[in-house]
Formats: sequence, C-alpha cells, structure tokens
Amino acid sequence: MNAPPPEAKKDFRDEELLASVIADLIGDARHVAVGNASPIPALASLLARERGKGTPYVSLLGSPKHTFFTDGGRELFDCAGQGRIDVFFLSGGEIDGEGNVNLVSIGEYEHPTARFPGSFGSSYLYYVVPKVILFRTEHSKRTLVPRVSFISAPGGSPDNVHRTGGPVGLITNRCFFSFDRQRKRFKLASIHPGHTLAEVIVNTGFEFDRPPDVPETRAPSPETLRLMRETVAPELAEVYPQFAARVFGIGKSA
Amino acid sequence: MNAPPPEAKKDFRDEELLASVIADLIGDARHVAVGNASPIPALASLLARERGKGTPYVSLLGSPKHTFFTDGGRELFDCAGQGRIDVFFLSGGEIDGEGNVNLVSIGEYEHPTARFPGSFGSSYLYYVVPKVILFRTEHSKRTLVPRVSFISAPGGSPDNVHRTGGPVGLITNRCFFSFDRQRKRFKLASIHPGHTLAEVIVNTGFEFDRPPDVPETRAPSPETLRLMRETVAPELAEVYPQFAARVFGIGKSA
Amino acid sequence: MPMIARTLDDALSAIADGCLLAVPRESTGVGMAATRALIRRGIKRLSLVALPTSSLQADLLIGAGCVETLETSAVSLGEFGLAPRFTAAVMAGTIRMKDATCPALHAAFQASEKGVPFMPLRGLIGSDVLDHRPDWVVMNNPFGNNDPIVLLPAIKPDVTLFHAPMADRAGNIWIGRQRELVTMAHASAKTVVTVEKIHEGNLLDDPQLAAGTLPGFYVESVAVVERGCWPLPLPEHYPWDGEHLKEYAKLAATEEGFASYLERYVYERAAA
Amino acid sequence: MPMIARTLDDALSAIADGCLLAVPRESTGVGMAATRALIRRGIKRLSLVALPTSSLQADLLIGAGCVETLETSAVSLGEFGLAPRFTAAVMAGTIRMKDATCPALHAAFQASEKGVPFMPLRGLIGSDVLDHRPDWVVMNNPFGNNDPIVLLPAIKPDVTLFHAPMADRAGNIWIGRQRELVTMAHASAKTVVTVEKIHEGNLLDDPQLAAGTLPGFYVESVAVVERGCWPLPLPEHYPWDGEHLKEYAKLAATEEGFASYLERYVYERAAA
Repeated sequence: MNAPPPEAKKDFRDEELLASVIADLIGDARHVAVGNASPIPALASLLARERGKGTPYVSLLGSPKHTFFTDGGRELFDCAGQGRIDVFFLSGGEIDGEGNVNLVSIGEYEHPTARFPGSFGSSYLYYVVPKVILFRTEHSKRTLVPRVSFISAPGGSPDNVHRTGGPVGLITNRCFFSFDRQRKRFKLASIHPGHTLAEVIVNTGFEFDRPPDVPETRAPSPETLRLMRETVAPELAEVYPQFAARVFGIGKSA
Repeated sequence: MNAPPPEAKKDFRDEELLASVIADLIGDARHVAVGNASPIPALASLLARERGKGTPYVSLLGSPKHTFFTDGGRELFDCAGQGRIDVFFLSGGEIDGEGNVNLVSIGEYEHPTARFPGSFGSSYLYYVVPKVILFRTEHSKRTLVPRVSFISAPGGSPDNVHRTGGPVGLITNRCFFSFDRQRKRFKLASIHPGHTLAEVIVNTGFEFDRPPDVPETRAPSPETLRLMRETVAPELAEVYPQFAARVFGIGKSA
Repeated sequence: MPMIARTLDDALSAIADGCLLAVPRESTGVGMAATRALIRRGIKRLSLVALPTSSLQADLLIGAGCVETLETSAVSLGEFGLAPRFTAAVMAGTIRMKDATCPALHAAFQASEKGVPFMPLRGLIGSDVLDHRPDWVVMNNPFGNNDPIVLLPAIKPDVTLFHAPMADRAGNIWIGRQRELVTMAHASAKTVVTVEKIHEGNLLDDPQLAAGTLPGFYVESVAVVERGCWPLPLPEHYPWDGEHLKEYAKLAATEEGFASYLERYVYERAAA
Repeated sequence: MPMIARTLDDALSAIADGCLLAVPRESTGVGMAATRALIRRGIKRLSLVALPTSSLQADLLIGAGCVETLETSAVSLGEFGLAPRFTAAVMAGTIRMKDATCPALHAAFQASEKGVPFMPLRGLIGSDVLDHRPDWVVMNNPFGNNDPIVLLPAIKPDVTLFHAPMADRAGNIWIGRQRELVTMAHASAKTVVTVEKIHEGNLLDDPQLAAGTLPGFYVESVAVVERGCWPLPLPEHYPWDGEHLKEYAKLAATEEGFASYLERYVYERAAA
C-alpha cells in the first residue's frame, strides 16, 4: 500500500529499507541482542524498541553502555540458554540453501583456500535463540552457495536434537528470503525496490522456493523513516558513529 | 620431651592442647579452611599460620574479614575442587570406625529418631580436601559408633572413585586417633594428659587399632602456649569473642 | 521491566502457592520481612530450595505450614541450636525432605543458569545423600576410565526471593560479592527482591557499583523494606539480632510457643 | 602470596616455553605490553587459548612464531579486517588450530574452575566445529529421552595472563565486571597480571571494590605497566588506538611488513 510505484525514485536509503524489514521481523520480542559490528541490525533493533515504547530490550554487544551484562563474557550465552534472548543476527562467509552458515574456512579444513575469523558463538546461539535473522549484504554466488565448505552452525537439526532456535530468514542487499524450518529451504519472500527476480536468481548459488508473483519489499513508511532519522539515528551514533554519519549525516560537523 | 610428668598439674587448658595437636597435623599446608562455629580448629589454624610466618593461608568461613572469597558461596567448593584447599575440619552427629560421618539423622531416614541439620558440604569436601581433620569434643558411645545411621560422607572409597582427600585423624576431648586410609580404620595415636586408655576404650563405640604402649598426647610447648595466648588469641577474638573470653580471658572487660 | 512495588505485598504477588521458591543462605541476604508477609498471606505448598542452607527462614515457613518439600544441605539456627520446627517436621514426616550437599545445590543452579540439563560433581559416591536422591544419576566419566561421577539435574526455580542493600529505579540490584544471588536470579524464571533503600542514579553507570550489580533485566519486582533481613544479618549493614534468635529458639521448641511467636512477630503487622 | 614484581620480565617468569597460556578477549583487558615482552624473550611452542576470541595479541604471537596450537572461537582485527598473520598461518598449516565456539570455551574453563572433568553444552550437534574436535564427546542426556548432548573436557591452563585497572600490595586485582577473568584465574594453575597502577589499601576491605576483585590468593605475580593494553582498549580507561591498528593491519599483510612492525614496536624497547 505504501510501496512506491515501480521505478519511482526511492526516498530512502538501502540501509533504511533493510532496517525496516528487520524491525518488522523482530515483531513482539522481549529481548534482541545484536553482535559486534552490526550497524544495520542495531538500527533495526533500536527502531523496534522505539516503536514498542521500550520493548524489546536491546543489547548491543561490544558497547558496555548498551548492554546490562555484569557477569562476564559468558552472560550473553547463559542468557540465551535461559531462553532470555529472542532475536539474534548471524552472518557468514558462506550461507547455503539449508540455512547452514560458515564462519571458518573454504576448502579442506586442514588446508583451506580461505580462512575467516572463526565461528564465534554461532555454533550455540543458532540453536537456542528462537529468531535468528541471517544477514549478508553481499548477495552473490560467492556468499550464497549450494553447500557451505564448513558448517559453523547448521540451519536445521534432527527432531531429537534440542533446538529451540534457528533461522527465520535471510536478508541481503537484493531481497529477503524467509526460511521454512520444516522444509529446510529458503523461499523468496520479497525483492527490494530497484532489484529484479532475474538478478536474484543469477546471483544466488542455492535453490530456493518462490511464489508465482514475488512481491516487492515494502518500503519504509514515512513514519518509520521519520523515527529512524530523528530519534533512532542519534542514539545509534553513540555506538556506530561512522555508520550514522555516512547514512544519516549525523555528527558530520563534529 | 616437653610432656609434663603423669599426674602433674596441667599448665594449659584442654582447648589449648587440642589446638596444639591440630596445628601439628596441619603441617606445611598452603591453605586451611575452617567451617563456621569451629573455634578450636580456628585457633589451631591461626597458630599454624603464626608459626609459619603467614603460611598457611587461613580462611575462617562465616567471617567476611577472614575469607578472601568474592565469587559467592560456591567459591569455597570450587576452590577445593581446584585442589586449593589442603586442610578442612569436619564433625558429625555420629562418626564410625571407618571414618564415615553422619550429619543427617539417626534411625530410618524416612522416620528418624533424631535429626541433625544436614550434610552441609561434607559429601563433597571429604573427597577433595587432602587432609580432613575430624573433630568431636564429645567422646562417647553416642557419638563414636560402630556404624553411622546415615553416611553424609564416607571415610573411604573404592580405588576407582575419584578421591584426592579424606580423613587424617579424629581428635576428641580424650584422645587423638590417626586414620589409616588403606585399612580404613582408626588407630589410637595418643591419649590426652589426665585421660586413660580404659576410659577411651569404654567410651568408644567402634573398634580401633592401638600400639602396645599408647603415648600421651604431647602437651603444648611453652613457646606454643605463649604464641597462642599473646598473639593468636587476640586475632581469634575478632571472630570468636565468646570463646576467646572464656578460654583466654580476652575482652572480658570490654 | 521490573516493577518498583508500592507495597511489599504487591512485590510478592509473583510468589504463588505451590511454586518452587529459591532462597539464599543466612549470611547472604534473606528476605525475612518478605517471609513474614508470605506467612501472613497464608502461602501454601511451597517447594522451598535453600542455596545451600537455611536457618530461621525455613524454620518459620515450615512451622507455619507453608512448606511441602524442602531441598537444602542443612537447616540450623547455628549457635542458637537446632532449627526446632524443621527438626519436628522431619521427625513427624510432615515435609518431604530432599537432603543435598552445598556444592551440589550450587552446581544445579548453575546448570539452570547455563541452560544445560545437568552438571557433574565429584564426591557423593558412597554417601547416603546420593542413595536418597533418585533424581541424581551416576555415570561413567567418558573422559576417564572406569571413573564414576554424579550428574545433578538443573534446579529451575519459579521465583528467587532475597534481600539486598539497594536497588535503583531501573530495578538493578546491588548485591556486592554475594554472587550466588546472581546465579539464583539467572536460574529462576522470576526474581523478587526487597532492599534497604533506593539508590538514585543507575547502578550500571558506575563501574565500581556495576561490578556488584544484578541487572534489572532479571528482576520481576522490588520493594523497599528497611532492615528486611531482621533478625538475620545483612552483611556489612547489620548483624544478627542474637537476643531475638535466642527468644525464637526458646519459643519454637514447642508448637504452642511457636504459635505465640507467630502471633507476636508475624501476624502483628506493626512488628513486621 | 603474589609477587609484586619489580620488572615486567620478572612478573612473566611463570610463563614458560610450551605452556598452556590463557588470554582474554580484546574488550576484557589484554596484556599487550606483556605480550611484546614475551616475544622479545623469544617464547616458543605456546598452546594459546583465547577466551573466547582474540585479535592483535594472537596475531602478533602467531606472526612472531611463538604459537604451536591455538584454541579459540575467532581471531580478527574487527573493523580493521582479518587478522593477517593468523590467516596466513592457518592457510600455511604452521599452527594447529582447535576451532571452538564462545560458550564452549566459557564452559570448559568453568569445568576446570569447578574441578569437574567436563561440562555439557547445548548446540554444536551437526556442526563441523564438533566434527573437528575429537576431544569433545556426544552422549545421551540421561535426564532426557534420545537426547544427544555434547560434553566438553575441562581446560586447565598453566598460566592466565591479563591486564587490569589496578592491584593492591596484597596482589588483589580489581577486575570490575570482567568476570571471565575470575573464572580464568580459578581455572589456571597460575595467574600473571599487569595493572595500570597500585591501589593503596586493601581492595577486599571496601565492599564496593571487593565485589569486583580477584583475590590475590589466585595470583602468582603482578607488574605495573601503564597503558598495558595498548593499542587495545582497557574498558572504561582508554579506547582502541585505531590509527595504530590500521597501521598494523597494513604492515602485517606481508611477512616483510610484519617483520618491520616487530622491529619498530616490539623489539624496540622504548616503544613497549
């Protein structure tokens, strides 16, 4: 309804669109935790909190000011194990069509052809956080692959494996895929304004489901844009000053 | 050598004798922990520390001033599990000849005829503290029994059970028994001045080994008595004021 | 977000009949005013778990008929003797007792804190404590060789209740070095706290205070009750009331005496 | 009793070639001055375990040839990119890598802290992290039904090394809310600490400071090194030195550049 007509000039930035989609996904969560170096998920989470008048509680890891943790580095994971983190974000050097993420290496594990930093907390959090939102701005056959070289954390597990969490979807710079946990497959849910189905198909290395007509990703409403720009962006600037300056022009004169 | 001749008038109090025996048992430990409401073991531990010029480290539980713990109630047990507590003291409503201690109840567990407070940490610490000194001032057939009604913690364990600790001896108001872990039996090591073998035998409910000639418990040396009275007792008074007043006359005028 | 309750009873509304209620040992900050309020309310069928021991609090709740099951390592009045109502109830068989040992309770709370179904613990093997706990399991340590070890299932309380020196208006609680309170809150679905006073300003904003703070994130409700541990101590604030505990020990030795204690010190609101 | 060392090298004497050395993540207080001193000393064959991640510290030690085995969940320079010497060493196969995940490392240190041989952890099943860890075991949860769970063996470091805001003369260390440092010290045979300054008076005597204090009981040696984390941050004291890290990332991209970095910033004592 609010979507601009096709080919209309966008009155929002890509980052704002992605944050808006993510904020909708967060829904009525009580606690969202955002990993280090994740400005768009952080923007989305603060937007969700603003809309929810303080709910969800948002923890921005790496920012002592925006986390309540006082029990050391384990508290995040203990908190997730207690069922007290509802939404988390993961990315991956590679992500495949079953929702497996690879944060370790490409090629043989003992003789890799590329090495990433490592799995961080993914091999645990992916299992115990109900809504994990996969996030990879680079949408290419290099990143979205048929099968990851190394599974840092699998997209799904057999029924008898304790699993209270997993992927709800994957957002890229081109589109949003929802994830069907039963079928262990992504489904193309919407294509971002300015992008095309053909472009998504040719740049995706894994197979995915799609409806006969793929909707366009809903653009952020004027009210959402206003909230993001006027209220959320200044808060975000305390944690991500460079991002806030680039996207929102905040603090540029400072 | 320093023992007074038999029947000589004692120039020390019973508490001083027991503390002196315990201090010798503590030996070259690095860390002695003393449970709540244990003034004689506390006196002995502080005496050992004074003799060792600061070694062992002495933790008097229940006294925030005399414990270093900052990680909550679990730290004592974690510390023991790390092998960082060398000596601890245990008592029991009942103690039997195999070194089993009962801190729970007498009679059938579901329908006891007597109930004690409970096992506290004994069911763990007895296994992991190398030197556990059993301590029961009331030496009678009621307390030293053939077989405890309830094993809060056993004196010994099968070889394949992880056990780095256990009893080294039992001190009472009448005598000191050493404990032989291989034979799982007590041996009468010495009888306190003023007490007799016949008296020990008639008041002990369990069987024990004894040498042909049982020595008298070595009386505290004048130097030990001086240290206890002049240096240790004032320190002890901060934690056990009533005991220090009764035994050493400290703070009576306060 | 935690509720800073207007009354103690409001703060305690999360503690329902029949719940699994966790309380700390006597030297850590026992919510005694809250305990008296629960007895006045007539709370029933509690499964009480005292980490790792209890004194007056368990004895009062048991004597007043509020407790169905008790899990702890010991109940005693310390230098004031045995806990008379606890002792009488165990001997009469009117409460179900789950005898434990201190580190087992600490570990079982940590299991819940970490979201794992169990924790291993050394010791215990060959004890009657283990023999009377069908809910504990002995397995072979897979990293050892014929090496039996006990596994303790996680304890997941419905509510943890304690008393602390202060809270701020965001519901952050300063607990100092009494860190089992943090583990208890993490392990429990809800945490209810009484405090001596409200700290103006956010406890998490001061690095020194933050180090000893339980975040309000884990807290359900807070009420201000001065001397909320009385007659038990609040570390570094006030000691035991020895005279009162002596009186309690004497009165609670008989059912009649205990009833008169309740009348005088619990039901009489002014004394709460 | 801890030694308050006269020199940094004296304090580091407990860290021997071939030892299992534990270090904290970059935001917790990394002993960077100590790390440079160890490289200058020519330390070799370290088994390094970073709880749960590392950045410049692991990269420097690896580049300087000090590391034989590395266990961690990730090594990266964060916003300054991949850790170049780590990446090169893994690809060249010159270090043995034990890839983990953050909570597994926390749990394995807690196992050592508690004196148990292992800790259970959810997650992991079906991952290649688990597949490449023959030292981790999958068993059936005895409290469940056909419910596999991973057991992690305890990690028992020979030495833990970190930097903290202050120590007192008894060797007590103020660590604030960086509580993994406490667990690391408990889990390790020895703990070596560098601090910004000496606090006059005993940290344990002040209830507020005590809440954030690691007791000297666990500490082997302490040395005062101002800005001991540089160019990494010390929380609430100083931030990253971004310019320096940018320079490092650029230089360390090649072996030659890394050698010149070492020459300029590590072997040149004035810069330490």
